[in-house]
Amino acid sequence: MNLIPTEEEALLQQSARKFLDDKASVKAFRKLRDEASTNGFDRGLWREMSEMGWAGVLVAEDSGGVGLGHRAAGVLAEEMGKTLVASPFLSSAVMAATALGTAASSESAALLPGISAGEIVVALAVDEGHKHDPAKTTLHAKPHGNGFRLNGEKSFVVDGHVADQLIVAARTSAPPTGLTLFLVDPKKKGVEIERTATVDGRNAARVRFDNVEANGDDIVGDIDGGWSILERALNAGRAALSAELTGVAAGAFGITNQYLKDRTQFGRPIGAFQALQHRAAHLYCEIEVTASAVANAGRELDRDPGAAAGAVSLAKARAIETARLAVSEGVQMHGGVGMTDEFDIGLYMKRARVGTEWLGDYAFHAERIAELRGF
Amino acid sequence: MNLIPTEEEALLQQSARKFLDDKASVKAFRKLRDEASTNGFDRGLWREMSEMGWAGVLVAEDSGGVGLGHRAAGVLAEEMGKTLVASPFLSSAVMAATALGTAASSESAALLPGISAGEIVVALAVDEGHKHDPAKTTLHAKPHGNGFRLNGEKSFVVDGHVADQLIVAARTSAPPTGLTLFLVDPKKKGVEIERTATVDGRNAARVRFDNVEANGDDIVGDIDGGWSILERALNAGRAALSAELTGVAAGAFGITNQYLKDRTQFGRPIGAFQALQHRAAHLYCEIEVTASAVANAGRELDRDPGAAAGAVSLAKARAIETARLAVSEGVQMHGGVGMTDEFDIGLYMKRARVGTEWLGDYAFHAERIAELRGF
Amino acid sequence: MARDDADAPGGRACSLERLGNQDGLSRVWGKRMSGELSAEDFRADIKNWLEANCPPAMRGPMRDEADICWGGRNWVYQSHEQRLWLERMAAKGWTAPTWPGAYGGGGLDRTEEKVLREELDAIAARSPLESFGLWMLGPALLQFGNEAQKQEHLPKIVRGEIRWCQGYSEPNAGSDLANVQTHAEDKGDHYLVNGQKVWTSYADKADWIFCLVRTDREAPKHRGISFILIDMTTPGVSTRPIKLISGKSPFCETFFDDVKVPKANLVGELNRGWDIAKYLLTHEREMIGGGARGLLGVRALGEVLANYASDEDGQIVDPMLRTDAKRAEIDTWAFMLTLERFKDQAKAGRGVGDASAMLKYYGTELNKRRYELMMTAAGTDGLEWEGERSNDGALAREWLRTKANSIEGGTSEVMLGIIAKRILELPGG
Amino acid sequence: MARDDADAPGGRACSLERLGNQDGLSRVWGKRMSGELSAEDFRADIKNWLEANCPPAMRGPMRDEADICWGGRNWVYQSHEQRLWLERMAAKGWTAPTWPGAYGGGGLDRTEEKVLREELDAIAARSPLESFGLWMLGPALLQFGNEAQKQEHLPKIVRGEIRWCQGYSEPNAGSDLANVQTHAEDKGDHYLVNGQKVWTSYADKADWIFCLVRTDREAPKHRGISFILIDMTTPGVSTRPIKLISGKSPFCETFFDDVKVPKANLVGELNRGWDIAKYLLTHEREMIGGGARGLLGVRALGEVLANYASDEDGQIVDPMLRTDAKRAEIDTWAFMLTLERFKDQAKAGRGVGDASAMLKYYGTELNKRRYELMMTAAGTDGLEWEGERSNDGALAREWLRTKANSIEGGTSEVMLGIIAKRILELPGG
Repeated sequence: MNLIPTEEEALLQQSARKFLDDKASVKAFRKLRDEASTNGFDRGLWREMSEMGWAGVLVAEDSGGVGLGHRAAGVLAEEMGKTLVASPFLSSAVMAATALGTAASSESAALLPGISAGEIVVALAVDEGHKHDPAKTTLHAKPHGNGFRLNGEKSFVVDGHVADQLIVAARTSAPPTGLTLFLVDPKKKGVEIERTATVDGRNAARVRFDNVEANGDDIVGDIDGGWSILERALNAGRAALSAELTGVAAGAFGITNQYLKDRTQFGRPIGAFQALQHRAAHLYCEIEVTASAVANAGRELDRDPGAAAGAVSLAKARAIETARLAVSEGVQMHGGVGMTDEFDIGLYMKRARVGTEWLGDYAFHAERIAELRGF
Repeated sequence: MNLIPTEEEALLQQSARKFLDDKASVKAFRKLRDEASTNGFDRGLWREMSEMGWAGVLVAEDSGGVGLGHRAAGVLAEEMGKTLVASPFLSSAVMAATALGTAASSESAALLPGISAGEIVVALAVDEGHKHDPAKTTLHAKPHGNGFRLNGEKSFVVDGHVADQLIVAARTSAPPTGLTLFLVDPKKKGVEIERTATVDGRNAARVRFDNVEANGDDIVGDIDGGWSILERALNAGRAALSAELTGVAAGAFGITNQYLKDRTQFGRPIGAFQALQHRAAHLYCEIEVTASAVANAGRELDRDPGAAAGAVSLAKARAIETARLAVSEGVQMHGGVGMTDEFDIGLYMKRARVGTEWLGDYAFHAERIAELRGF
Repeated sequence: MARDDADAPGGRACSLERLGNQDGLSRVWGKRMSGELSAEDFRADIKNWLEANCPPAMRGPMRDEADICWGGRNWVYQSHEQRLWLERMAAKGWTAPTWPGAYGGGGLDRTEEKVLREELDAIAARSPLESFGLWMLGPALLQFGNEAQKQEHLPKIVRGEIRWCQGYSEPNAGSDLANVQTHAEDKGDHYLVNGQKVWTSYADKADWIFCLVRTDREAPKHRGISFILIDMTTPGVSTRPIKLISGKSPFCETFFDDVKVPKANLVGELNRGWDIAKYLLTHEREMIGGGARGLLGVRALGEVLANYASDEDGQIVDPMLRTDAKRAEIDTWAFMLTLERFKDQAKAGRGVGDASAMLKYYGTELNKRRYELMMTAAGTDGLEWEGERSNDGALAREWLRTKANSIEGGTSEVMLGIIAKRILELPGG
Repeated sequence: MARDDADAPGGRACSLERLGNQDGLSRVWGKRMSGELSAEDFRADIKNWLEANCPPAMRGPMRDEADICWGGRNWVYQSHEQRLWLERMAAKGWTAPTWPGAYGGGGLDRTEEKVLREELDAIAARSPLESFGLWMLGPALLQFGNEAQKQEHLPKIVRGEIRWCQGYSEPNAGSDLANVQTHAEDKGDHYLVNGQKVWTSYADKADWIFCLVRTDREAPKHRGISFILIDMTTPGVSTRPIKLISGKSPFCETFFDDVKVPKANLVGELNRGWDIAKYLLTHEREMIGGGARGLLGVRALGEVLANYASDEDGQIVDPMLRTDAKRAEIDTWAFMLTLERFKDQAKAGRGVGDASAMLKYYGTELNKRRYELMMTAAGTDGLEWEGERSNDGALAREWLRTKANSIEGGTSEVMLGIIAKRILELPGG
């Protein structure tokens, strides 16, 4: 497994960086936040990103995508993380596209061109309660007539408030794996969506299902066969989110390292103080070590997505801790101004916090690794 | 609860320090170690310490002791820790004396004058296997004729190889608390003692019991009533060991702080480098915070020994982590010479390691606290 | 931010005040002999007085910042009871229990003050008044002010009539506080002040500000600073709130543009303001370090864990969170004992001194750790930023607020430097 | 200690050698085109050769240091097979697979070397030879030596005939290595060397030493140092072992008392020895950082945990130990991937350069953490220092040995400084 970027990935990275610096700097995100955009992202920007193929990075070419794979998705996510770009990339282009592509039914496949064109947003409704734990899904789909009725509540459905379709994980047989995925139009009767503003200036929805009707055509994959599709989609999302968090860490570290050079106290740049130097150097090491785990997760998903769970959890666990350290050190090293809304470092701290919880926290992924390793 | 030293304690501390600097410096310990003393301590020194009342610090005056209490025992242990004094203080004067004093039978009480005179050494045989966990005691005493027969094996019996008497925790009824304590003469038939040299230049014994006979007079306390006596004795030992570890941390920190001032590299004392300054300052804080917990444990034991378990576990947990940090930083800051046997810092590291395991490690005490706190 | 500490939620501010007066330095202003009045009588008197005078609405913990009474010219009392409680306590001098009666204080000694505190706690009485006047300026004036200044300012602080703020930090004087550039030019009968302060807490609501200003530009930087008092209504004073990452604005930038300040407003000696600053910084550090305890009151780690992360028996379900919680609990308990120990030391007449840097450093870092665990326990619920369910993101905003703990009042790095140099006596770089 | 790395248990030394040759810097000495011989043929040839030539006794992991073959004039082979294995491998040049055949090396390119390594691993073949000559001096001579020096020294290193040690550190030149004071005075046809080295690993067993010596006392300290080779049998050279906290003595003090060294023994330019030192330090850091991986082989964390701390299903019983083990396992895995990544980078022709400081820092600190966990798992069993049961305190001694990881070869503090200044480009203090 080669862990350094291919030539193609290096070019992708460079072009993404250039585009984002032009169109999606932290300033652009700040503007979006200050305008309290109800979308939570810039539809025009997302269209442009999609035109470059980003929304189709995991969609096969015959479904309108570019099919570059998970490592490439990670490269994009990392660059987006660096300037805190808000978009439905993770929810729709990574997770929903993976679920629909894995299911490979005609109904599912029909949505892929729209996703990769950035024309429709599809969101995954998995979490219930306040911690990510798909095995504990209780929202249930019970047979009713020729179809099903869904009842229950989902939380933290990222981009759920703007989604054109929801992929809903429902309990249809015994825990943990007895799940079925349903495609649900959020405008359907019985679906109630509550937008919640989150600390990072974005949104996640709570979605309540009250006798929502679904039929066989709405099933993504097979009845009771949702678990493996869901795992694929979640692992794709976790790997990309790990990459984004690594970008968040690198972005936070970048502005902090610059601040260390610019800010003067006691007659010299604060970056000349050895205690700060050593902490900055340690942080650099953590980011580098995490970058390896993130690259590896993408490679493993591209190689064999069914065998990549450990590598993905490793990336997410490392990315969480690294981002946390980067933003904590970033705020502390900025001193007072780090606490002001005017400086960007706080925005990184907020996004890191959301990325920490979303799709499984450190303990969740550490436990998965321990189980895989047999201790 | 007043956490600063009383006038009496301050005087005790000063006189102990003076005595130990004269007679029991690290140099003296090193000599003992290099001579591979089979006792593991200096009997003459122990006699002198006993004459000053140290061996009787927890023994009531009518049993020949001075009865100063647990906080005072902690003051002595801390001072001993600073120069790595080897003695049966913890095993005999703290733990055995507490067990025998708590049991308060005439047979038990008969040993107390000898203990407080430093004439006899009594050791506690509790551990089995490689981790401290009295609730899992399996060595058993089964009724036989008018008495009992003991079968099983004890490990890490500190000072067991020189003990005149052993107090043995034996299973006589259901776990966890169904224990009885027996006083066993190690010369008895069926007792086999194996001295093991430990990393800190001291000793602990493995003791095997093969149909060792005991009778009612040998019982310390009551049949099946050993648990609460044992807990008292162990808590007394844990508190004193915490104090010793705090002394070890302070001693290691003291020589390290001096080294930071003396050692020159790059044209200035290494203690002028800010990264080392901040780490030294952090270590100072940890030692101070631990000292509070240690003082509190002694006070709580003096106030109500039956209600002091949480305070004692707090002291042990904090002392373990603090000593570990102090010796790790100490060796690292000494650089290469810190790895040589010639410098003292390694001796502190070794003793800290033993103190970490003995009478319960961090996880053991943290769990006790969590249970007491109800989480 | 490097110097301020006012953006405190209710319980914390409450605790600041408490610790500030109880620990303080080892100065005892009240000289009353404990023999004058027996301890039991004293306690009974207080108990009776409180029973009669503390309105029921002023009992029970503060729910949020809005419950804090800051006083001042423009104060709008939250309720009739709030006003009544302040007036009654102020009349006894018990808003500043240990200050001399001559300046409106309670004139209590430390033992009596402790009894008062215990009885207030016993009925869960709210603090009648919080202020920088009580915490900072009062102690400074008692130590360094002249008689006229004490007479003029202390009674108004005790009664909550004047609200003070602190003008220490500047854009280029954060950790390097002695680098203050705000200039006070000697104009004969007055100083002409020009410059800018930052992290002036609640300056937009304060009546007066105490300031460090440069009065000698030629002297070594610590020797050209003076401590002066400025009425915020003086022409040329303006303020602008600073929005924080928590979304709140408890701090301001404060600008001085040709502000005329009477010479009588100089506290202590000209060019010796740094002595006062150092005195107050030590004082402040003890209060902030102790603040970790106050925060425990507002939002207990155990409570959050119990709500979000525990099974029916109260055991934390996630083993990793439980492990981390154990460690935090152990360090918190040991830190609280350390606060106790230093209180005992102060009571014994030995000051806390530079060890206050340790309390400040350790307490604030610990508090940040605790809030990280709370956020982990709360999971995605803790990410909400608006709306009723999350009380407008209260936990997230508190969590963000804790990040300032290790910056305001002197950064952790400054504290470690103080410990290294003054306690460990390590050589200068 | 600040510079040496020889006191390595078998597997670690083995891994050092492996990483040293495989990672190295991005220099490829072997120029053979991969097209010359198809990869499959090459692999088959090696497989057959190994099958025929690797004695069965030389397969399977080394059990302890005694199994390592260091070679040299005074080497006493542990067994006939050990001698045979070395001679056969040396004859192929495969003790130094990538060195040019002209100097006795294997002349393999990196791809071929990888195949060789894989096939050696496949039969668990022991390393036939470990030495500072292979790890350090050889690469230095290939880069900086003249033709005569290469011809003279490299073949003897390949064949294990001469055992080298390293003379870098001095009592006052640890982290500040450029402060070396051992002096080489120009005496026309020779240098007269006087001074003292410390942390010369196995100097009491070595035949030759490569040394940093001062040849110009007036120049700036980095510009007056030269790199010379000294035969340890020269009159005036003496050694004294240093006893470590682990109870072992792998290092010596080495004294030079009017030692005459021929001028031909100067490597590279006079007064430019620091360039060679820097080159080797980077090289060494990569090896030591990578050493964390080798140690995994000798004493796997998982194995110790399984032996001491796990229930029948293999789950670690203590929840806190399990939490800490998870964290260590996560960081170890990620670090190993980082080693892979830098290997890939080196293979791609981009050097590792200053990032080797990161590998060294991170790997050694991690290894210390891992051994702390092993000691916790082993409990009181891990405290034993003598006797058969504990294999004479093997775990405790290894644990103590790891404490040197973050000191030898440049302390963690030096590594962090390198990262801060050279990678992050933070300003000088």
